[in-house]
Amino acid sequence: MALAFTADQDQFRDSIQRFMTDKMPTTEVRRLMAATRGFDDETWRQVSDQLALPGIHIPEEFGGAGFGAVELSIACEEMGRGLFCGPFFSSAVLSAYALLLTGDEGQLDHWLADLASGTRRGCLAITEHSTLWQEGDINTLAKADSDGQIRLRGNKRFVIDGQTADLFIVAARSESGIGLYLIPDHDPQLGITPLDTMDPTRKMADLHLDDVPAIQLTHQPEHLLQTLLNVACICLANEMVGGAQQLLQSALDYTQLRFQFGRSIASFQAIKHRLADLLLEVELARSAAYQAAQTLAACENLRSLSPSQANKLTEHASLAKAAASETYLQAGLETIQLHGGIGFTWENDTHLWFKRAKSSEVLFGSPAEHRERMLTAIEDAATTTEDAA
Amino acid sequence: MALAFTADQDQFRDSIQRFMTDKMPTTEVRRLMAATRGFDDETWRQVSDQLALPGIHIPEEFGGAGFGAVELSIACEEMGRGLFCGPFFSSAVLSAYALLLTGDEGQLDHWLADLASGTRRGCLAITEHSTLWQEGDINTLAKADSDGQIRLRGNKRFVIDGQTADLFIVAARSESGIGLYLIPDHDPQLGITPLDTMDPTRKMADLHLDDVPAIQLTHQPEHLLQTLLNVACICLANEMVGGAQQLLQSALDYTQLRFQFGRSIASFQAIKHRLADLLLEVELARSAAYQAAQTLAACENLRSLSPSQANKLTEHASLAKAAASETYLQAGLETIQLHGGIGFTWENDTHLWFKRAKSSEVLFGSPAEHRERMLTAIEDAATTTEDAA
Amino acid sequence: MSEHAAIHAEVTQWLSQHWDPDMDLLSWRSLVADSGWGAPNWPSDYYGKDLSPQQTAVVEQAFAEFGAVGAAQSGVRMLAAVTLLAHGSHEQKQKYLRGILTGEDQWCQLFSEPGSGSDLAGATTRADLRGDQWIVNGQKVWNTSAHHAQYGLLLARTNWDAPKHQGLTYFVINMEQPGVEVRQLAQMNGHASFNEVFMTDAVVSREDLVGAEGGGWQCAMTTLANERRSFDRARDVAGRKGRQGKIFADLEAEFAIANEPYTWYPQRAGRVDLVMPRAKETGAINDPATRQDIARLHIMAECAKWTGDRAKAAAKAGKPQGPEGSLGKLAASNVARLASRVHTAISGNDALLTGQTSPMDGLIAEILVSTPAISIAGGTDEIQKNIIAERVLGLPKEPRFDDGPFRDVRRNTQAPSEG
Amino acid sequence: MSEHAAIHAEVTQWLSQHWDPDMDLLSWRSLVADSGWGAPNWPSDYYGKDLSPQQTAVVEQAFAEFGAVGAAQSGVRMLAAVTLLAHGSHEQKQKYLRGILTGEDQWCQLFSEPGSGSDLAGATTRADLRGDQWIVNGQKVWNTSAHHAQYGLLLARTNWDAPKHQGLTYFVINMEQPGVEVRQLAQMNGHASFNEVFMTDAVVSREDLVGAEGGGWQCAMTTLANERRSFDRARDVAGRKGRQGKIFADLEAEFAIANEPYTWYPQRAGRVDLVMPRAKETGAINDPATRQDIARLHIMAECAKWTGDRAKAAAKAGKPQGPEGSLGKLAASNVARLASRVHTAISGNDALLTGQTSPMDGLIAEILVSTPAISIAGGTDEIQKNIIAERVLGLPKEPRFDDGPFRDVRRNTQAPSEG
Repeated sequence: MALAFTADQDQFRDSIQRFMTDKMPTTEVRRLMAATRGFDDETWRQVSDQLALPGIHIPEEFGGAGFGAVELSIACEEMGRGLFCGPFFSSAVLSAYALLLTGDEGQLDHWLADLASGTRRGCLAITEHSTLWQEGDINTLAKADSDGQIRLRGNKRFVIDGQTADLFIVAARSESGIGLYLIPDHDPQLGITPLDTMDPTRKMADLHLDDVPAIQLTHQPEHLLQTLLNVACICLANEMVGGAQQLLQSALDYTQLRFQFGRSIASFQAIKHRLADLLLEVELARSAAYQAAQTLAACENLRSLSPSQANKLTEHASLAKAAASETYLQAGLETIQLHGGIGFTWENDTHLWFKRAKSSEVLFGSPAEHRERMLTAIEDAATTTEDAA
Repeated sequence: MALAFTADQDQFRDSIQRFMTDKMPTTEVRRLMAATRGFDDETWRQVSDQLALPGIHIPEEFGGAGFGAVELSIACEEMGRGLFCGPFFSSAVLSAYALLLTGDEGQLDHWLADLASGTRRGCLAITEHSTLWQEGDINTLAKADSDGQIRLRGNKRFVIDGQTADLFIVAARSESGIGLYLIPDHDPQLGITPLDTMDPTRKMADLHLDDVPAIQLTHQPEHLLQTLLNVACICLANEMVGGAQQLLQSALDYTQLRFQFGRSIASFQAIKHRLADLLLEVELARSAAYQAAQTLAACENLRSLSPSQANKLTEHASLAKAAASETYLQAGLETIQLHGGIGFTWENDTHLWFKRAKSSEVLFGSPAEHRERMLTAIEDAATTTEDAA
Repeated sequence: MSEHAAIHAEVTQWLSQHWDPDMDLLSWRSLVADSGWGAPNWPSDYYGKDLSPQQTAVVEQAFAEFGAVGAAQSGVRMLAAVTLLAHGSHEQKQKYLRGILTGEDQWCQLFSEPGSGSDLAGATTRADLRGDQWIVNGQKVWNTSAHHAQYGLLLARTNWDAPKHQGLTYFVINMEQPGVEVRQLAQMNGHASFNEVFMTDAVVSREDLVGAEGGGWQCAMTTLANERRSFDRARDVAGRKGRQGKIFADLEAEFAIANEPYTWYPQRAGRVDLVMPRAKETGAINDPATRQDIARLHIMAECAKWTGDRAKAAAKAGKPQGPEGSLGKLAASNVARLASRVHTAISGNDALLTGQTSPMDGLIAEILVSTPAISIAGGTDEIQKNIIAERVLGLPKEPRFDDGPFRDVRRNTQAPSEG
Repeated sequence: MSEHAAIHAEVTQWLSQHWDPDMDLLSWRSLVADSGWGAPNWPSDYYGKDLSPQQTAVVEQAFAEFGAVGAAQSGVRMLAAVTLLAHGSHEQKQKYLRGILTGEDQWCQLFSEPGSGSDLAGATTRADLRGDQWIVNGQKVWNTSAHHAQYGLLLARTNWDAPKHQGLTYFVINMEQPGVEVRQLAQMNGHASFNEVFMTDAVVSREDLVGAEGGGWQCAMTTLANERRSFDRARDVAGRKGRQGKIFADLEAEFAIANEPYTWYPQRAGRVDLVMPRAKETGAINDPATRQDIARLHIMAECAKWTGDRAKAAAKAGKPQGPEGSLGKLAASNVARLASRVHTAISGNDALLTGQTSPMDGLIAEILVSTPAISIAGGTDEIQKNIIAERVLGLPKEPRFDDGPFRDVRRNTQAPSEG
């Protein structure tokens, strides 16, 4: 498996970096995080039209660029580095993969193209209580009413960009088990409660579904929710690595600029060694995130994964999520500490990444939960191979 | 609760320190650890006669000095600092407390005095599989044979000084539950297998009991095994703190003596900060060990502990054991590292303490097991108080 | 009857004649200040009675037993008084001490600068003598209650050719003048406990130079040495809350203002007290991995507490202070850091919530965004470790790169250009 | 037919004429050495054929395909050859290179000293010219296979007035002389992989000074730069084990001796491979807290492996090396340290056992007493972090206290007195 990027991929990364530097300085991040809407339509249009990012991993037949998980993870990493404020993760990552996994031809033609072009912004509503998307946790019900219209009833929590999305994909339970359902637009029966969180750069909302009419997405592949969780964790891990890198860089810049006792504080050995330790942390987490993206890219058909593919994907997704979470948090704490008092002020930018690190740490499950999930996947893989033997 | 030592206690500590410096230099430790017997009779006689340490905590009526758990813990700390090789822990701590908890007047008169004077050396055999001395783990059976002689049948593991003791106290199961039984001397039915371990300064043996005739110790107080485990953990914690202090001191001495790049390596800030962190570790563990000894000393009657006393004793014993284990190991690793290559050689003394740290870490249960045990005790205390309310 | 009993009787007698809880706080404290009972350990020339610390304790005891309010003492006021008594001129003592005891005047400390945090002696705020006035230019930061202070204790550089510690001078500056601008400084947790103070051609009269020109560092040391003590006083005041009478209402109002910057400090320390209740409430107490972390935290917190107890016990027994006395701040940082992790593990996603649906009304989230401050405020962990390594363990000091004339010392650029 | 094919054919032809697995190793290697095929990239004047690295690879390929044994190369021998080829005199090359290729001569490295470990250039072993001979006094340490070496690569101080790096000179010393005493150095894990070498008026002829007097540091750099490569060779040899014929018996015997010091290295690295099997065997796999530690270790080990893979992939793609290339050693220390903890948690009391009843015949215990070496050997973690901070992150270097004449540099006292 190639863990080096191609020249094209490096160029692709550079173009996103340039865009972020240009369009998403922290002044803009601060402006957007203070607004309830949380993103800028013009910027989103440019991300969609100039960079074509929302469709980067979507097959060309459905209006995407036809690249794969590696390119998507590069986009996530750079957006994490620059704290991109916009519905990329909710729409391009979560919603697009949800459709790819469950939509039939017609549904993909109809909806996926809109996500690829960025003209619609989807959100994915799965979490109710547990954050690991266990099927048993899904209590939202999908029932057909007298005139055959499917209606959803239940509550969803921590839906990313739920307050601004115009397309909702919801996991619900019916006689035929757990499936995904699509709500094409806002609806009087759909209650949306924006959440106040410590991380205003990533907007979230609770959904209250009171018999909301919905379209059933046709396919219910095996491992549906777990595959979606794996995709979410892999993309988030790459986003976190980008953020951790940014924190490390700002710690390096500041400690070399900051003079105390007649010398830059970066010349104090205790600080040098901690920065070396932090570099190691970040590079290790980076390897995990890159490897996980490669593993995802290697799954030619996510709808029918072999047991070994499914186990490996889960192992690497949870591994990357756990590693990146610990590293991002560590980077946040160290970078605040190395800034001293100024690092604890609102005007200093460090806390923007620190808070993203905290919210990413618990999103989609805690590091401890993912360590356990990873180990279980390893054990399952062992038993299945034993059975095979 | 007074966490400062009295002038008498400080003097007592000094006298032990002087004795250890004089009689237990590492040349002597190395001589004794290389021998199967593992201790020197003359030194043991002096510890018993000059310092009267084996009976320090034993009531005067039974030939002891009549002091308490605090004085005993001081002795343990200083022996840990100097890596004392001898049957103090097995006989004076474990066996004496076992008798104190279970012996009737006659039995105490007969046996405890011999332990107090050091003329007999007892050992305590409880562990079979689990290291937390759960009653359910005791499968050694005590049965009376046709002529009413009680006989013990089973296997015991990791019995400290089992190969040199001349008095054996064994936990066994009978119709009346778990009790302690005394084997007054070597016996053909008693098989003793010395163990080879990485820590030759603390000798251990497995016992094979093949219908060995034994005397039943009369009393079976509630929490018998758990109280014994608490005593063992508290004394071991104090021993470990002494060892950790010795390691810290040698790291401080060496790094200030050692010059590289024209400066003592103790002048490198990264090393200064790690030594500061290690000092913090050691002082925190010291507080835990001292507090636990105080808690033990505050139990006026170990045979009948109130539920709150029992819970507090367990909480502090396990807390101290977990804290001291982690600290001692950390001190060992850091001290080897700060010595560089020489610290990994056999001729350098650091590994003697490092190996004692490793063996102490797992003896009587791992840090993780004791963290769990501590938390359970805290919860039990809470529920009992709620019941009371 | 013993001397102490005599003092106790005299004070009680005086109180029974003058104490009236329905007086307003200022009038009462004016009485107290002029009586000398407000600061009996101070010289009798300056609102005191030349009493010893022991005798002073008797007076305070008498006030407490009588339930009467004493002189205003909390906060930076006391630091100003102690410093002026030690280094101030006769005129300065006469001019400022009474307003300190009556509580009329609020004071603030103007030491730290953006460019000199850990390195206080590296201050680059400059004071230049023009005729009869010192003209002050520069910026200070981390100034608690500067936004409602009448006077500031200012450390400024008056000599750029002397080594850093010898070029500093200590002034009393009037905060209510056009040259002084105070801005509140918001923190990442949304609170604003501190201020920035910008001085642009601010004016200090020659009479307000404290101690000797170039002797500012010694004065500052006196101020800092008394910092902790002053906060203990603040707690005493808190102890008197809830009594009836206008005077107590005034007192509570005063205390509320004085305490406002510190409401988030418990969260900064990690709120270990909330761990078990939250763990039971959320059911996290049943997760074996989380239990290990909870246990680790409990162990660390208990050990830190007992280490402090050992230090107190040793002091009480009149023993020389051991290392245990110097480790509290570092231990507190570790406890808070771990507590923040444990609270996150316990509350999961909910830990992020700050709105109505949030656990404990956003308190958990406030812990997570406040704990990073504890290892920085009042001396970073790095400085603490230097101090422990050098003063407690006796390890070699860091090599110096900042001796010699201050103008040649490399430093941060945000300081104003040198003259 | 291409040039490479031609070389391949020529070598194969030569081998088919001379190769005989029933020869003894030394005779065969003498043939190989004299033929020039033993070190084809060396100059033709010195047992080589002036071939390029690519061409040399073809030769080695041909030897491998033919299943023939090549020249002796493993261990310090190669370091000696590379250094002599780069800095040695014509006479030195003629005298030593053949014995290196035939394997007659064992070599050892005499650089580190008790007083200069991390600080190699601080060596205080002295060499003084008396008439035609250099008289050497001092002690070296960490000398692998010095106990059966004929020659040593010696770094000694010949000028005490020059700065530390300029006062060193590089020699070839004959180990088989009365002035040289070699003692095996036992480690805390019971193995003895290294030696101490004591030199008392040991003699080195003027002809055996390598490079220039005072130029020892440059020569030593050449030696160290090739250290890693030589161990790769050692592994090649291992690859040829298990074939029939006297020559392979000799080869295995040679390799067994060469490899003896390294048998505990896998345990030093923590034996992550044994964690899951042991956890299942003991049932520790069912303990949720232990599972967290096992998972942490798996994550760290996988990330370290993948980080190495990234470095290789980048190199393969011809990209400039990123930080990922410099972190392997530090990562390995962390992995080994954690692995030791996890093995302890898994095996509990049994982890201590070393006798018959011990798990895996004492292997687990050997892990616990061997892992402390990995963060020290071949450059301590502290040195690694300095290198990463200064060379990878570009942070300021440590201030120097050891420039100026070496005799004035503060250093350890166990060194011999200066002349």
